Amino acid sequence: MGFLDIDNVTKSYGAVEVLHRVDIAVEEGEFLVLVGPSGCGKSTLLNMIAGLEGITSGEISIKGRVVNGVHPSKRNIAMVFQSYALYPNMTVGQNMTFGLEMHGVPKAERDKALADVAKLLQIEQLLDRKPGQLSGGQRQRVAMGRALVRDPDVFLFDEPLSNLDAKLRVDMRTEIKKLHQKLGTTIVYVTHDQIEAMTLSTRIAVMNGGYVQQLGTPQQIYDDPENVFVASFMGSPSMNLVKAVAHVTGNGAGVEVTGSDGAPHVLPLPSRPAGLTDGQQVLFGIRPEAVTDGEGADRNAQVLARLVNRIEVIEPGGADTFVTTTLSGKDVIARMRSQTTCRPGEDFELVLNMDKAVLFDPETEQRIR
Amino acid sequence: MGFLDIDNVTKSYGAVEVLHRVDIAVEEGEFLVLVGPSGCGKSTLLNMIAGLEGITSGEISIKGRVVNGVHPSKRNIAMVFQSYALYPNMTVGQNMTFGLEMHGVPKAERDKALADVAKLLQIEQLLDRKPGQLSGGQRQRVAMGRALVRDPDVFLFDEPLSNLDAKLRVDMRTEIKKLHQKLGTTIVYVTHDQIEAMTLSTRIAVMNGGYVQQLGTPQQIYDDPENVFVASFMGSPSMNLVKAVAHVTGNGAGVEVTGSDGAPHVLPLPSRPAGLTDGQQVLFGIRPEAVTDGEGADRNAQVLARLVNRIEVIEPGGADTFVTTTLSGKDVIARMRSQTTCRPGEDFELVLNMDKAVLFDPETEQRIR
Amino acid sequence: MAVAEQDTAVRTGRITRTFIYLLLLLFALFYLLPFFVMLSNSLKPLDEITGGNMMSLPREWTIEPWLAAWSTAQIGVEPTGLKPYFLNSILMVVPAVAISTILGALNGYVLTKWRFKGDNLLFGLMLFACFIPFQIVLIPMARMLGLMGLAGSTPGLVLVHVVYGIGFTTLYFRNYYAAFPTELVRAAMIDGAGFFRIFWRILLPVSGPIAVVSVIWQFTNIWNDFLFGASFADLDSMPMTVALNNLVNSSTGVKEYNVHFAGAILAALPTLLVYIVAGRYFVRGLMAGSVKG
Amino acid sequence: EDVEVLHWWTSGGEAAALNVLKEDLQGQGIGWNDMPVAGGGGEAAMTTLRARVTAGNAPTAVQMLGFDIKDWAAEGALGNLDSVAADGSWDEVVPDALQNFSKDADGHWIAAPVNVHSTNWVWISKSALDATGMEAPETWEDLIAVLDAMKENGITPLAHGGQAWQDATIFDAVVLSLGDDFYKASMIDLDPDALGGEKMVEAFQRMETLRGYVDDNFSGRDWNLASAMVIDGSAGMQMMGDWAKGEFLRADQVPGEDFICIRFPGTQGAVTFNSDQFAMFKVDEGQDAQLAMAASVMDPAFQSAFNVVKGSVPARTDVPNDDFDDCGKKGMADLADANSAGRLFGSMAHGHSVPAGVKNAMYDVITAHFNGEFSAEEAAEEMVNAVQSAM
Amino acid sequence: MATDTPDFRTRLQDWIPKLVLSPSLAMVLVFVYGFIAFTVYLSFTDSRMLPSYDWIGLENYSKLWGLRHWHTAIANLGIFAFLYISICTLIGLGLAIFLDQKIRGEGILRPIYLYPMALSFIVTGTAWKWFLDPGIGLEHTMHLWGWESFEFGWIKDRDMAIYTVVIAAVWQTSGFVMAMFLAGLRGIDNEILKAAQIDGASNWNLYRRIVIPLLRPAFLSAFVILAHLAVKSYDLVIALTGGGPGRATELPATFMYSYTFTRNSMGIGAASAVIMLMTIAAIMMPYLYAELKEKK
Ligand SMILES: Nc1ncnc2c1ncn2[C@@H]1O[C@H](COP(=O)(O)OP(=O)(O)OP(=O)(O)O)[C@@H](O)[C@H]1O
Ligand SMILES: Nc1ncnc2c1ncn2[C@@H]1O[C@H](COP(=O)(O)OP(=O)(O)OP(=O)(O)O)[C@@H](O)[C@H]1O
Ligand SMILES: [Mg+2]
Ligand SMILES: [Mg+2]
Repeated sequence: MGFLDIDNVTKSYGAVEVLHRVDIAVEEGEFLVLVGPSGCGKSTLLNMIAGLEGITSGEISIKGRVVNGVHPSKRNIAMVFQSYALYPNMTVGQNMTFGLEMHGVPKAERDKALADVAKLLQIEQLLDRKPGQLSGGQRQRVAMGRALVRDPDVFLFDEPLSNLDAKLRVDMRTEIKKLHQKLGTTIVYVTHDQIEAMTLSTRIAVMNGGYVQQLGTPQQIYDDPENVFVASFMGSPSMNLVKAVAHVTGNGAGVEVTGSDGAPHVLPLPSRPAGLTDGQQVLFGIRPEAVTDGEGADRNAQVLARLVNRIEVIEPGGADTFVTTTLSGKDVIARMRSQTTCRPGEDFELVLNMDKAVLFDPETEQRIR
Repeated sequence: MGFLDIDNVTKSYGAVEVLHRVDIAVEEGEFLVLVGPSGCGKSTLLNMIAGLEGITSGEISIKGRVVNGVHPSKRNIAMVFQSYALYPNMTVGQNMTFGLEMHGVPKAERDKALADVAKLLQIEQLLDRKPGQLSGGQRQRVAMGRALVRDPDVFLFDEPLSNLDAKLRVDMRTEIKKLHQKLGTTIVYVTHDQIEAMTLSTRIAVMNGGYVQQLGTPQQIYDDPENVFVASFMGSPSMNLVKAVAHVTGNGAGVEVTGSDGAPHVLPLPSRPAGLTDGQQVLFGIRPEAVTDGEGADRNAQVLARLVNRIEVIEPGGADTFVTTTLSGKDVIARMRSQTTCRPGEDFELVLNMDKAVLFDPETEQRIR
Repeated sequence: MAVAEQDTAVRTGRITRTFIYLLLLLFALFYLLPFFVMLSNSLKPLDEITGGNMMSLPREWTIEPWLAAWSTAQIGVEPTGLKPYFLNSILMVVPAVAISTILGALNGYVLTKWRFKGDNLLFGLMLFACFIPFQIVLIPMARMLGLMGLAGSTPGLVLVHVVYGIGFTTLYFRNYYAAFPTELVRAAMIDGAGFFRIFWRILLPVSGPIAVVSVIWQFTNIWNDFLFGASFADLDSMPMTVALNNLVNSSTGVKEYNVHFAGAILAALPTLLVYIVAGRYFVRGLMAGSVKG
Repeated sequence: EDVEVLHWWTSGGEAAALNVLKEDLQGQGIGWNDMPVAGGGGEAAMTTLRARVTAGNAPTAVQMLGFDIKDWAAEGALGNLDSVAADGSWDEVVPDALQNFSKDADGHWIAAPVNVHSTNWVWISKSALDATGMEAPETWEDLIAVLDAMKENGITPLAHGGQAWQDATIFDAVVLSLGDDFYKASMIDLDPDALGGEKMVEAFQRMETLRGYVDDNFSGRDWNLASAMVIDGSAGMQMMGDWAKGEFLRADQVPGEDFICIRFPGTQGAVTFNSDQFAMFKVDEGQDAQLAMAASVMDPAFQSAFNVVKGSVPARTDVPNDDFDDCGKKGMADLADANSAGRLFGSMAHGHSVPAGVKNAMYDVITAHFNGEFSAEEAAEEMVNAVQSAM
Repeated sequence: MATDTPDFRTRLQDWIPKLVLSPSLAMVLVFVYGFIAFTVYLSFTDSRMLPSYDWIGLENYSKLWGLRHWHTAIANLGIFAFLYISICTLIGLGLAIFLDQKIRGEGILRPIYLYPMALSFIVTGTAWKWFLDPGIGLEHTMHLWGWESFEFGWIKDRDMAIYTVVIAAVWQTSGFVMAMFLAGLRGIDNEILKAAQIDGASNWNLYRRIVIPLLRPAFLSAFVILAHLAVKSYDLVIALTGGGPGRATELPATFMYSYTFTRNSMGIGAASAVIMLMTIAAIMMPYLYAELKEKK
């Protein structure tokens, strides 16, 4: 039994079930990220934990106490909202201590808690301003401060960074990560940005259509996706998925793809998945960083496949250059070093790190292991 | 003389000058990105090109014709807005042909242009919908379609992707890039996202406080920043900048930084910048991807410096892992392979690719070459 | 080379602008004319009115009519002027406006932030109530007031005005609060604030613009009401408009038009004041709340 | 004890007159709660009254006209004044035509009449009349001659305000000028033959004739602005009830010198009247004050004092005429004569000949005709229809 | 296992909103819907001066529709409502558009346009009556100023008088409508206007094709407010023309009042009130429906 237990929880609006039997146990100090596309039910689940939405069936318990039907303010949770939800009429200080005030904490104690948290987040000089006078990043910090000051059992974050611009988002991400490492609190965090999910979490629940598709550590999710949805949702640029035909010979195996010249190429696999049969139609998945030029290829890889193919688009990204080519009629993105010598329209030798290859059944979209 | 000339252009609102003597010549078919933090004057400059803002002094000419004071509709430009600015009361088709209609293009021709562009953007099935019934990505596409259908001399984009979520943004980015490659039109594109700037542009103008800080190809801007602002603005995570002391010996040179143990380390430079003197205080800049573990280091680098240092935070990002450590009292982020073995709290050997090191004068913040 | 600068998204030429200014001024004249007629005639002696041109400025200026209207004109058997009724009106308007605005705010709050099954239907019922012609409620309302013991009293009038005002105030506040982020309410709930505390501490402080609209609307309507005032008031609760009507509308007596006009302007002063003082926020409030239809 | 009085006497002279009563009652230790609601010749006050009665909050005494009293009596809402009436022997001093409105169906006194306005007056500018060189008209033909002459002199012969009740006021007089019997049959008994007959057509034709002497600008004009036209000499005459005199007096005009008052030609000796009465409502407490007020209203001194100010004549026929001016004295004498000759008729225009519904139905036809919507024949026909549907 | 068993405080919190709403709801139910029911009932009785409870079926309705004035009133309402609504909208929209052009002195002009809304017609009726009166008002003044042929006597003209009512009504409310449109205009995204300019729309096309269609919600609000004011119009007519000349400016509201209160035909008055209510409902229902559906 975990610190926060989500036990077989279902949510329906009227006749529509928007969450289907969700089952997650969160340990104390864990950083669980719920990630998934818009409308998949992340916020709904988070709101149910917070007590802002009723639970249709199942149980949620915090520290072993079933909290179904308990008022949000009695659950000892704190929440940071996407829009920050700062009270526009109160100063930053008042915003942060409002919750304590509502819980009848005496002024002296409130002030102390406020001072501590303000120091921690380096927002001491902002305490007398109104939210309207703050920048996006500052608001975000205040919203976190408001949660921290309560010292709750569980922190809930609903896309707290999605209103920030790219640069600030990266900085705040690191800050949240540090905070978690420092305070060791239990966090449930919603985002639809998979990079955030990967960098922040200790565990990720990838959701889609009201189902938890996969629950695991970031590395499991990234390297070992259960199905096509998880594979393509996580990672940016996302995993290349191309139609291929399996070749199985004894213990060895490979996949056959069509190059840009229309000729078939067989790419060897490091081992033969048990579920693979010869001639089977598969989806061959490989991440962009596993498709490189010769120089950039991983020196420790067991199996590297080489393939000359036509280059279509080059997008220099500073640190890396993204190269688009075509396999089996589908765009494939390769991530290369910024010094790469390939040019659009030319043929170029690609190196594929087949250790990282994954195969899916095109029908069920499930992984072939 | 370029295709689009911005010649010594200044903009003032009342007494406040918000753009200072901007000078950019854009060639036909170029993809110029204006990038910079919020409020730096990007939109103002774009609006001046479009004719939506007056020009305080200087000249803008398109195809050799000075357009100061020419009505926006007479400049043969098209613009895509951040909010897309689709007319909510018209269908997609009407939205796209409104401009043609206003220019008195006959119906038959309009329909043909519409059909062509709709096909190009794959929005044929949306033509009869109202903008309210479209998803964010679809709206974006329609906004582009509206610009394309006019077949203008210059396309202006004002942060066209910033309302999309991360995943869609990446996809649309590639699409715009492809479109540019296919059509070869001249584009001026505003964004504050430096990744967009890097991947899309043929040239970038980095702006700050109304000044163009640097104008150059993405690779120039990334590898060869003129000043601290450009260096730290471009790249994500941004360039590490730590205080250091220059050591100059004959033709050789190095920078001395303080490790996490407090001890000084001298990092050798591949060559001696002419402007560097011994003992000079400098800002030593190095990009995260040039700080790695031994395995991940660039095999072609001339000078690699090694340094054992305490690791603070690990952020697995799927394809890469970001590692935070401290040099000269400042956080330094290293980008490592996802298989890296380092752990938070432990000492670890970092390898720095000193070919990529850049030095700045801490006073003037200008590059020391 | 510099071109004329304009921040407007829409540009207009010089001729067009001149035309626009002319038109706007012309309309200003149109709106001001009746007021001019009232004002100039209120400053004339009576014989100059009955015998002369009503559109002209006074030949002989006098403030007598104003003094008379305020303190000596005959309203009933006593020559009290409008003075005492002014207070009656204030005593009626202030609570009625306050109560209907607060109820409207609470209703809007419930209807947007604490939604429940059928809330839209309830709102529809309330909204339709705005459109009932007042003449038809006169008799049944009198009966109800009698049964409640409120007939002929200021509280009775306050009740009547509240009843027929909450439809509008609810509409205003509902539309306004609909745009107010629900997340704020949720945050306050998690912070431990209850229903009223959330309203009081979170919503009310930001309701300024729409409160202005609601207050202006209600104040104008209630202050200017005659029908209810005449039907449900006693002498000691009789509002200003009824007194003004008595001043203006005597049937077989002598008509002192100058006093009538002075009284009319006096009676309208509070509403004019409200419009001038709060009018600045009126468009803003409308923008924030009531135009989203 | 207090009385609460609902009335619409709010203009300066009226209120001052009423103040006489108030002070009289205060002398007896009875307080006066004033409840004035002006507008539309008492219409607004009647609406208020209905609301108050419905609310169970009826005033003690209410100023009322004609059939309204009978209607309220029929609702059983009015109190009984028989005791004071007996003490003051009202039966003897109040003209029968008035008593008709002051008593309920069973003959109990329910209201105390304050005044009698006679409505068949013509107010003529002396200078305008002198300019024609003619005498004050005595017959319809005389009247037309005078009006024609005035027209030739370049003034508006007839000052009139186009409001339904003003149109009807003239109509009353015109009908009466065609004979007492005709007036009684058509305006009081509502005999369809009379309403739609030859004489009615003639009455409407006379209205058309009079319409020819009214300026184009008459519609909606207040009656007192019409009076002002006579006063300043821009119009020759006005046909209006005796309250118009107040306007003349206030303009410092002297009866007989600056203006003269005559009965509508052809109605000499007959009087159409309207009478303000105080109807006494059934109340739970304060009956004594109510009765005292009724007694005071009927006190000859009050009747004299009030009517001198108001311009009307006392409802009692035994009040001394010392304080009245020429017109007032003539009015009192006319009233007494008409009463004794049986030529005192309730005014249709002022709600003393038919109930309000019928009155308004007649207004509709009269006004429509006066404004040219009907020919005389059509109007007579309409009259029958309107009256029938309003009954 | 369905386990939503809220604690007391949560359950209380569930009830408070409904409790807060209930007084308003109760008031509306009794004082509006109760009274409407009562009026409907009265319309089937032979009530004359005071309510009576003798059922006479549809007689009042047949009488009502037999009355010439009722037809006049209905026809007048048609003319009045149409002109009033369309002119107010036109002027309000025009003024709002003009005032939105960064006009100097907007701060002064706006209250001038708005103030008539603040005055009761008891107050302004007389002023208007005089102003429109050819003998003393505008026409007279024009004659004094030497424009002898000027004629403006509508208020005295049976066929035209209803238009003077329109003028005064427009005067009173068009400023308010202006404010609503102004608010609507200020809410339009600036980028859309920029886009239209780049698309080459002239100012005329910009407003005709883009801005005015975007003001739909403001149009709707304005229509609802104006429509109900038109149906309720009473003071205006009484103060300005008293329903005259003749009965030429009778409106349903004045008709209803006079039958109920001055003609002692409460039954017919109630019947006319029911017809008015039905008219209002017919106008409002689609609006309410749209309003409530959209917000779902
Ligand atoms: N009150 C409601 N009534 C009916 N359906 C609802 C309600 N609230 C949410 N939903 C539906 O529940 C589903 C999940 O919504 P939820 O807000 O949890 O998505 P999300 O994953 O948070 O998406 P986003 O990333 O856009 O915030 C959606 O399909 C939504 O339409
Ligand atoms: N109408 C105006 N009057 C005065 N100052 C203005 C006006 N419009 C813009 N500015 C100022 O000009 C500067 C540049 O604004 P601009 O909109 O071009 O910035 P930007 O780079 O587009 O920013 P963002 O990324 O936020 O869109 C800002 O400092 C802004 O405050
Ligand atoms: Mg969400
Ligand atoms: Mg911008």
